[in-house]
Amino acid sequence: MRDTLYQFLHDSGFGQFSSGNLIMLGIGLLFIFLAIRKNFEPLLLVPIGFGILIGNIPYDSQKLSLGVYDGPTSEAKLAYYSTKPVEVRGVSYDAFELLEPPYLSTHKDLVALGDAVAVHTEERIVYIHRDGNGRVAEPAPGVYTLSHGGHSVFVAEPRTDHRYSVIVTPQRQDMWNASVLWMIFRGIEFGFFPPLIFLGIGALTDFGPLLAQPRTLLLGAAAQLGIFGALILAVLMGFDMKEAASIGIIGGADGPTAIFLCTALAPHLLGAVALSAYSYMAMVPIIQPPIMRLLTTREERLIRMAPPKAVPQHIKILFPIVGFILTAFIANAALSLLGMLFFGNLLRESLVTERLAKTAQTTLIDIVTILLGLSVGAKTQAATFLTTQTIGIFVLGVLAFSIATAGGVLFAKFMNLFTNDKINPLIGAAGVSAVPMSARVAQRVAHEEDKQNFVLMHAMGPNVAGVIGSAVAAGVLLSYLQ
Amino acid sequence: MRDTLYQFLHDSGFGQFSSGNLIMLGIGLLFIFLAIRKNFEPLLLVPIGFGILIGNIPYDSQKLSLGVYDGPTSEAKLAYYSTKPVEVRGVSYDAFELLEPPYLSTHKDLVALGDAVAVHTEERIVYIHRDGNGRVAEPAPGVYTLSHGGHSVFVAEPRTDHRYSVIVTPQRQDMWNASVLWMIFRGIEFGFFPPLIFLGIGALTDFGPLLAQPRTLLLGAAAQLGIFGALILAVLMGFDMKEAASIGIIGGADGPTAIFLCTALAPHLLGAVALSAYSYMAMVPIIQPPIMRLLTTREERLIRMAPPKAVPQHIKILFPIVGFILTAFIANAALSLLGMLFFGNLLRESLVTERLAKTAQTTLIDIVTILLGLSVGAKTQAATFLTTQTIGIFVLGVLAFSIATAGGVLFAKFMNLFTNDKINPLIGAAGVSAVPMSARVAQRVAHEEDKQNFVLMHAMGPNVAGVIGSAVAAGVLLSYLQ
Amino acid sequence: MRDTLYQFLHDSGFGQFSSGNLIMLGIGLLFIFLAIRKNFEPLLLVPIGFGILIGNIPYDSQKLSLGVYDGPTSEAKLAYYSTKPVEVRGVSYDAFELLEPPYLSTHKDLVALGDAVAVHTEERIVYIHRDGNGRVAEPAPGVYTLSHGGHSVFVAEPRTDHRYSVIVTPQRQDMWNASVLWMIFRGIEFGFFPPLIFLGIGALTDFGPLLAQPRTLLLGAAAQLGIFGALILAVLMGFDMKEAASIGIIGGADGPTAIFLCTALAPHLLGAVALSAYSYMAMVPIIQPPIMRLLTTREERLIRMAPPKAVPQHIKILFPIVGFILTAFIANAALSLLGMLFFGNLLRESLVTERLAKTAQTTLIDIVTILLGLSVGAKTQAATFLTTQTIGIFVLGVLAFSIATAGGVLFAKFMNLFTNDKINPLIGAAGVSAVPMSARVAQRVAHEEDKQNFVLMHAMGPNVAGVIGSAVAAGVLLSYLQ
Amino acid sequence: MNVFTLLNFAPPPNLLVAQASGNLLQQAVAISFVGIAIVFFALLTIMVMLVVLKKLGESPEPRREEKPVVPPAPQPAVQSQASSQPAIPATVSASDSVQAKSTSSIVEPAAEEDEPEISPEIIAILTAAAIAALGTNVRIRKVRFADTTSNTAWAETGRRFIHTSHRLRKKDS
Amino acid sequence: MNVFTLLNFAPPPNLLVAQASGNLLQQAVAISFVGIAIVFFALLTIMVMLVVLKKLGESPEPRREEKPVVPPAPQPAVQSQASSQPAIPATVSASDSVQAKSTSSIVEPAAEEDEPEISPEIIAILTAAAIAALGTNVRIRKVRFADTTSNTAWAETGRRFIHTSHRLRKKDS
Amino acid sequence: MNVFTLLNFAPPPNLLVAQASGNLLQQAVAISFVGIAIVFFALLTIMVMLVVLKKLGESPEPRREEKPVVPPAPQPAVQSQASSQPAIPATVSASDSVQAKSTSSIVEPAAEEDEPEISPEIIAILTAAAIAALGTNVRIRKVRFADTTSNTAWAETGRRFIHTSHRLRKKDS
Ligand code: NA
Ligand code: NA
Ligand code: NA
Repeated sequence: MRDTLYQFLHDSGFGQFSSGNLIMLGIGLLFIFLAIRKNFEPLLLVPIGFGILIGNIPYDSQKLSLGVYDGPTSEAKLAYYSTKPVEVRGVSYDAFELLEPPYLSTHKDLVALGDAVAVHTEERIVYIHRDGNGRVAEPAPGVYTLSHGGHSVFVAEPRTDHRYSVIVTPQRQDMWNASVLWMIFRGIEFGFFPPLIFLGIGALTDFGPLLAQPRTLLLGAAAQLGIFGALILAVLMGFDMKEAASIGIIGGADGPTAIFLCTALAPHLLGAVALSAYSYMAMVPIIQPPIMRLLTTREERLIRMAPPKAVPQHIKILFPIVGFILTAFIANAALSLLGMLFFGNLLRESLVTERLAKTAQTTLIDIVTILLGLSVGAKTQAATFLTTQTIGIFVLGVLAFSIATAGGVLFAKFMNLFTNDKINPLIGAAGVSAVPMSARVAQRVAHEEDKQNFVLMHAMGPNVAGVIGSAVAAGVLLSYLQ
Repeated sequence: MRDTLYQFLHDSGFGQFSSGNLIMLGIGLLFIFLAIRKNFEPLLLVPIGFGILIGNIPYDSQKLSLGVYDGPTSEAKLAYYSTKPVEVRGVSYDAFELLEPPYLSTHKDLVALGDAVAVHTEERIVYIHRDGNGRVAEPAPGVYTLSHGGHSVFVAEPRTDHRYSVIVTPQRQDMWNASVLWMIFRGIEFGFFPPLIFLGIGALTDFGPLLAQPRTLLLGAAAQLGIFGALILAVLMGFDMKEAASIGIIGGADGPTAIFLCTALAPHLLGAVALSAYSYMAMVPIIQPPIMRLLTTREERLIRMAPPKAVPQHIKILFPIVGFILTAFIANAALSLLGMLFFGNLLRESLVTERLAKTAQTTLIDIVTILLGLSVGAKTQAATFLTTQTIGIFVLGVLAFSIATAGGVLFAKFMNLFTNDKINPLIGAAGVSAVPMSARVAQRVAHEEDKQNFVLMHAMGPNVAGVIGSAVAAGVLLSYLQ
Repeated sequence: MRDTLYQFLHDSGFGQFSSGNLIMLGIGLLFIFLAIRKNFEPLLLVPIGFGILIGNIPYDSQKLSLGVYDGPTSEAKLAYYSTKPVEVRGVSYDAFELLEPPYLSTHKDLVALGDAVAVHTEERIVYIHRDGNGRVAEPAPGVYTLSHGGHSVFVAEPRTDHRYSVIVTPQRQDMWNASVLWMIFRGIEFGFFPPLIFLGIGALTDFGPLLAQPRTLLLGAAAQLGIFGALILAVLMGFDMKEAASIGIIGGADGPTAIFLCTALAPHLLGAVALSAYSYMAMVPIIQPPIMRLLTTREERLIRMAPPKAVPQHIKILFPIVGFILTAFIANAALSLLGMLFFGNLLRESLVTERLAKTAQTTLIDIVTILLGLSVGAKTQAATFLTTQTIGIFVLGVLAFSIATAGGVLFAKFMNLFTNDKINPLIGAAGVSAVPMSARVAQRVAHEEDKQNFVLMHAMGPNVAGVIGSAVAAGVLLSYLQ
Repeated sequence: MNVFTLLNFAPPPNLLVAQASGNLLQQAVAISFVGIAIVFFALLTIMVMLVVLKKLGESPEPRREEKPVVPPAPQPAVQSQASSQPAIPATVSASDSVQAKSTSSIVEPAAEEDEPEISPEIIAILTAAAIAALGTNVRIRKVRFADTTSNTAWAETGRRFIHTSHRLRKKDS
Repeated sequence: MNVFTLLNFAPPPNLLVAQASGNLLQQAVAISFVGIAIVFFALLTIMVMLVVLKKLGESPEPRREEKPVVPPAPQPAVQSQASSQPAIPATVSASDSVQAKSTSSIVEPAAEEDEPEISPEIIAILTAAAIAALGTNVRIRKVRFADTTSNTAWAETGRRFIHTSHRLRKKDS
Repeated sequence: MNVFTLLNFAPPPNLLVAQASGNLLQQAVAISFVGIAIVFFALLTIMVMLVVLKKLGESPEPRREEKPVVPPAPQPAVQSQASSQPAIPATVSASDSVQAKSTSSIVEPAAEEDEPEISPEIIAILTAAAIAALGTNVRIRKVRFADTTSNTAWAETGRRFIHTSHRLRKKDS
């Protein structure tokens, strides 16, 4: 019985504790603290923070597979291997070449495999199997247990063309232990949650201020400069193209869009990208004002804008339909995000589907937010998060927000060159979605100069335009880089 | 960079635009217009209409697989092929015979395959593979890319009995791009959504008026004549048996039942069947009154019915239990529809599970309605919708409603031959579910003749009975034809 | 046509009726009656009872596969067989040895297979295939139809080491017919529902009374003696280890925990375990008082406890975080239950995620309760339920509750030996979660002796501690026995 | 060898029946007759069972059941009865804006009340609150006490429908 | 043989383009320029369409649409208007406790009213009920009638924001 | 050859332990002792941590936390406090019809109030509205102001339970 107890303690979190776990637990606690005390986007950061705790409880992954770290994305992963001679430590072996590895797409995963030597060549990951004595086994049919994640790889008879049909399947253990988290993860992996959140956002968003002043759409476009500016900077810092795009999208200041794109292009960065996006969205009142003041003169900040005419309901109904068709034509790959956004808005504005709109605004978005936040958090682990990359991402994130702010403000000034009906350039900063925070920031900065200048509703125009703009940008990046 | 932009425009909706897309977008807009302006079942037709928009945005399906048109139904489709000599354009080849093809069940899908020549023989679809030079390749093991839908077919070593084990698997691309829509589609494909909607309908339905006058159950049965009448007409018009049953079910005037049966028997007709069912349900006030007036005398329309005794609560509790057991015994295949309907009603009537009933009535049914409508719409594409079949379906749909109305009215008159307690035959027309629209029509027609005749509550009896009746009919058709 | 009708009746429930069905329908009705009339946990027992009706409608499983009895757990079940000589009725054959059979894990399932002779040896199940003439077929590659459940087993070429790679796949029929129920079942099979219910419970639970009197945590621990006591008794009665643990967990008096553990360890007992757990939870006011009175003196029952100090909000916020980390470290395998419980509680207590907490408390838990109850009920069939095992489970269940009650009461008396601030031992009985029923029982028994003694809020401490305690116990059992 | 026969992949029996029974129309007629017969049989069975149940209405078990579950009509105190008596909502005159025409017909809750400490006005408000919680637009014009268990309720419901069906008629015109 | 070529597993065309276009930075710049151009193009297109739609505002079809769908500003009777006019909630002064800052910005409902039989007090209560149903903490200080369709509503909304932004400012300090 | 050993399909280590430790009963007793020990260990750890946390209650960080998050007891204005203080609902006397006995025990919301412009009556109504939104049947008998932070609240809660437990007792009899 003493053995049993000893074994239990050894297997438990205490026996498996490592410094990485400790730091990650601390990071989870930090974000929970920021969310609760500093009101940093609590609806997302409380779930994400708690998800980090869940994802970083240490355990003996040889014995217990919780499916939290690297559980399978699907019950029957079907991939296809081909073999080619590979030189490992000076010796040439026949090896499996994993093409489009369904889940083990980062070398880190492969290097972590207990029984396999991972060798990667450029885009492709090649590894060979090592037997119990450390010798590299010949590629032979059989079942290979990729221990850490609990996958078993079934390799069929070798064929004359040096190809093997391979079925990567999670062990039974995974299926049972993985539990709620594994199922939830699939929701992000398939890009399932962000569009559903966009449905709710569409049902919650009043595009009225935008429709009343269509020209503010351009401010929402200009603020997307932050995305592409940060993308270029990320490439300069050494990130690859897909990673750079995933980092740039932080500048869209739109949580679901960032998660959607990052999941598709660089899932290993998901934790850092999501955390930095939501953190900076909460810090918009700190990041934006200095830039706004720097780039505008006092005269510009004093510009008062006339309230536009009210928008008739038929325009509000037509907008989601027309807007969807146009953006979907132009940026196909943003279809699932924009489709759901405009669909939610149509449910809201049609006035005949009020009960559907209400459910989308409340229960549906709440449920998805809980699951999304939790799983994004649980995907954030020491191995991928505690890297210098993460520091780079946070630095690039604040730059992305800054460039986006500058882009919006400067473009508003540019537009003023051509119009008599001057735009207060402060509302350009609201093009950085972060709805409705950045519109409030515009209001506040304008109000500091002139207590009677109320630009909040004007700022809501670029603010909601920025949501559309960053979804279009995500679509463009997705179609080029996927 | 000009190339990049050119390529983008070429790949985008503009480059891929075809007239079919345009017409389908117009049809989507039409139904949205009917829903919002004419109040045609807006809770369903707004989502379906918008789904049509989503499903018909043109894109280059060779480069981008959105999973909207023909995405896989499952991650690992396992089928089994056998080979037999097949004659194509006069030449005999060995070909794969796809048995129970999991998804490529319509020839249209197969014909669209870039590399395969589709040949179909009766019930079975046979196709052979064609190599890059247009020659028909010998059936050999390997991976065949069925380009359009993004499937890859893995065929194992040929065996001595001319059979091949085949694994049809979606390409990775599908899994990622498919996004929310692909996941949602599975909800219909597995018949998941209609029963959940029936759960909500059960929780929303008060069977009181039916329980107060049990004989009106027979009116609900008689109105199902519309289903079978339309089925026979459809066969006469050249539809095959499964298609005819899917068209006949429009006469059930019950959206979820129609979607459930059509998905199981003839998924390629889903769009047309669902649209015609919901359209005619909204047009019940136009379709029914002439038939009702034609088949009844003024004396019959003037019949006043005595209000029946109130139903004690224990009968309301026993009804869903007894009703479920009886109907499930008789029509096994309707079990999932009727089980959920009666279960929802028990939640409602038991009075001890009020919070569950309330959730089923509100949030649950709303969420499922959004997803069901959207995905039914997105499944409706030019290739399957813009056919003469669709015109036939709409014609048969209105006939189905008419026959159903006549069936209900005439059976009420028939029942009056045997009873002193005369039934106003107008309420027979309410057997055409379309809850509560057709009951209101009965009330209105009766009211035209006699301002003091209130048959609304009497008409609710056959009205809710019709829901049960058409679910039983769907079960019978399913068990015979599946 | 007469044939058609005859065939229909033969295939229908009437033609397939057996006494087992009748008894199970009666049991379903009994639990619905208890729920509605006696208010026995109606939120769970109405769905479970109706699920029993759904699961026990007879049908011809050769023709119609409703997926209710033994549908597949996954679309592509991948298992691995090896062959070894097996002696059946004195003759030695080569047979498949099903290793870790994914679904056919009980002999009953295997014995029910039409074409196979099931032989089981210790832990492993071995069966051989029998051809149409009753002869045992040699293990050969091919597709074997395991008729009853509609599985087809694809066996690859035999290998030199007497192993076969086997793909067990549901037939297409299953996928379509299975409908809503099959999808829902997966929710339990993957342990998906219980953690989501725990999320809701966490959001509904006020741990305040526990935080105000931390020592009552130990009473919540002591009451878990019921789990382990019943486990030992179950082993003595001849249950195997996994079954015994699944029965013991009834003593946790916590529905979702019991369903979670039982699904993982002994799914064939799920119906009996869930029904006995919920029944006894409703009968706590009958089971507990005699034991409480027997084990306490009148003086002890008269003990009045001072109301403790109110708990500041920051403690309420810190508790779910600290509690999660500690319990997850100690009992990894309970992570998904405890993670969700504490996460839900953090959503509630953080005060910044109120809308998420509200959704978790209401809609989310309601939807999951409906689906969980229905599917637990439908899994409860004659073959596994109408056994002497079930009687044993019900007997052991009441013993488990009794031991748990005694454990809590006696431990409170034990604690009183060491403290001046005496605990009223009656509140020890509330350690048997069954929230809030057993706390009310404590209040009621105390109130009988002294009309001015209000121990309800004190009893809520051990009451909610018992929820944590039984989840930890489930984690321990899971990690040892899975 | 049985493996072979199993692999024979015979079409499912139902289809065989279909093909055996000659031409499609004949089969369609057959299925239709059997189908409508089964529908009638199923609903007739329920009808018979309902009549029997009602006759047995005085049997001991259901009677016991009736009392505690259903409270007497004039219920004291405020209850959100949304889901318990929605079909005969005699107390609330739902106006044109009630959108209860679709498949998911929305429920109008009623509240009966006779305890003095809560005035009818407040009941109206609470009713509206419940409606708000249900997510429908309901305009309350007047609140009347009604005995929903009486038989005149049926005519009353029809009468009220006349007031609310303007839109229905407009749509046709 | 085509099986072989199909099995060749060429990288997807997009990546090929990327690798062909030389170094990564050059490609990043190219994608960025094209990207921002497309974003501008998409939003400009919508803008043009909106301007056109507004110009066509007097076309027969939308005009018919406008009337029945949008009731005139002073709406009679109680309606839970939660989702119909949330963005210009001039009637309800939401206090500090409004938590509408996150992605899922929560909606503050408004209720206009002029029918005599329901007093403003009751409207306030009903508004609050709707808020309760929506799950937000909203403190009602005073209820004023406001013409939400007038243009001064925009300034009013901004003005109100000042009262409610104490917390926002506090957070920065 | 390692492929072979990997294919050996050894039973999982836990089961090996089980089989090694002799007969089943012995093993059951072992698991039970270890199990109950771990349960006690886990809950004892939490208890210790809680005691420590309470001792540290005066540490700077949590103190800062305490103020802004928890408003002082007499809260001004109407708030749907449904989920913030449900456990000590001293102000609302829930009647027999409260169905809060199941696993998903339903919460009774409370509302404290002292601003003059909203009367207690309205608070009651709003509380009821919140209840309606939560989907429970709650009958409000009287509304009293209560200091929910005081210690007498515990006895009060117990006392109130007596009034509401008629049904509980009836069920046993
Ligand atoms: Na943006
Ligand atoms: Na019908
Ligand atoms: Na417990």
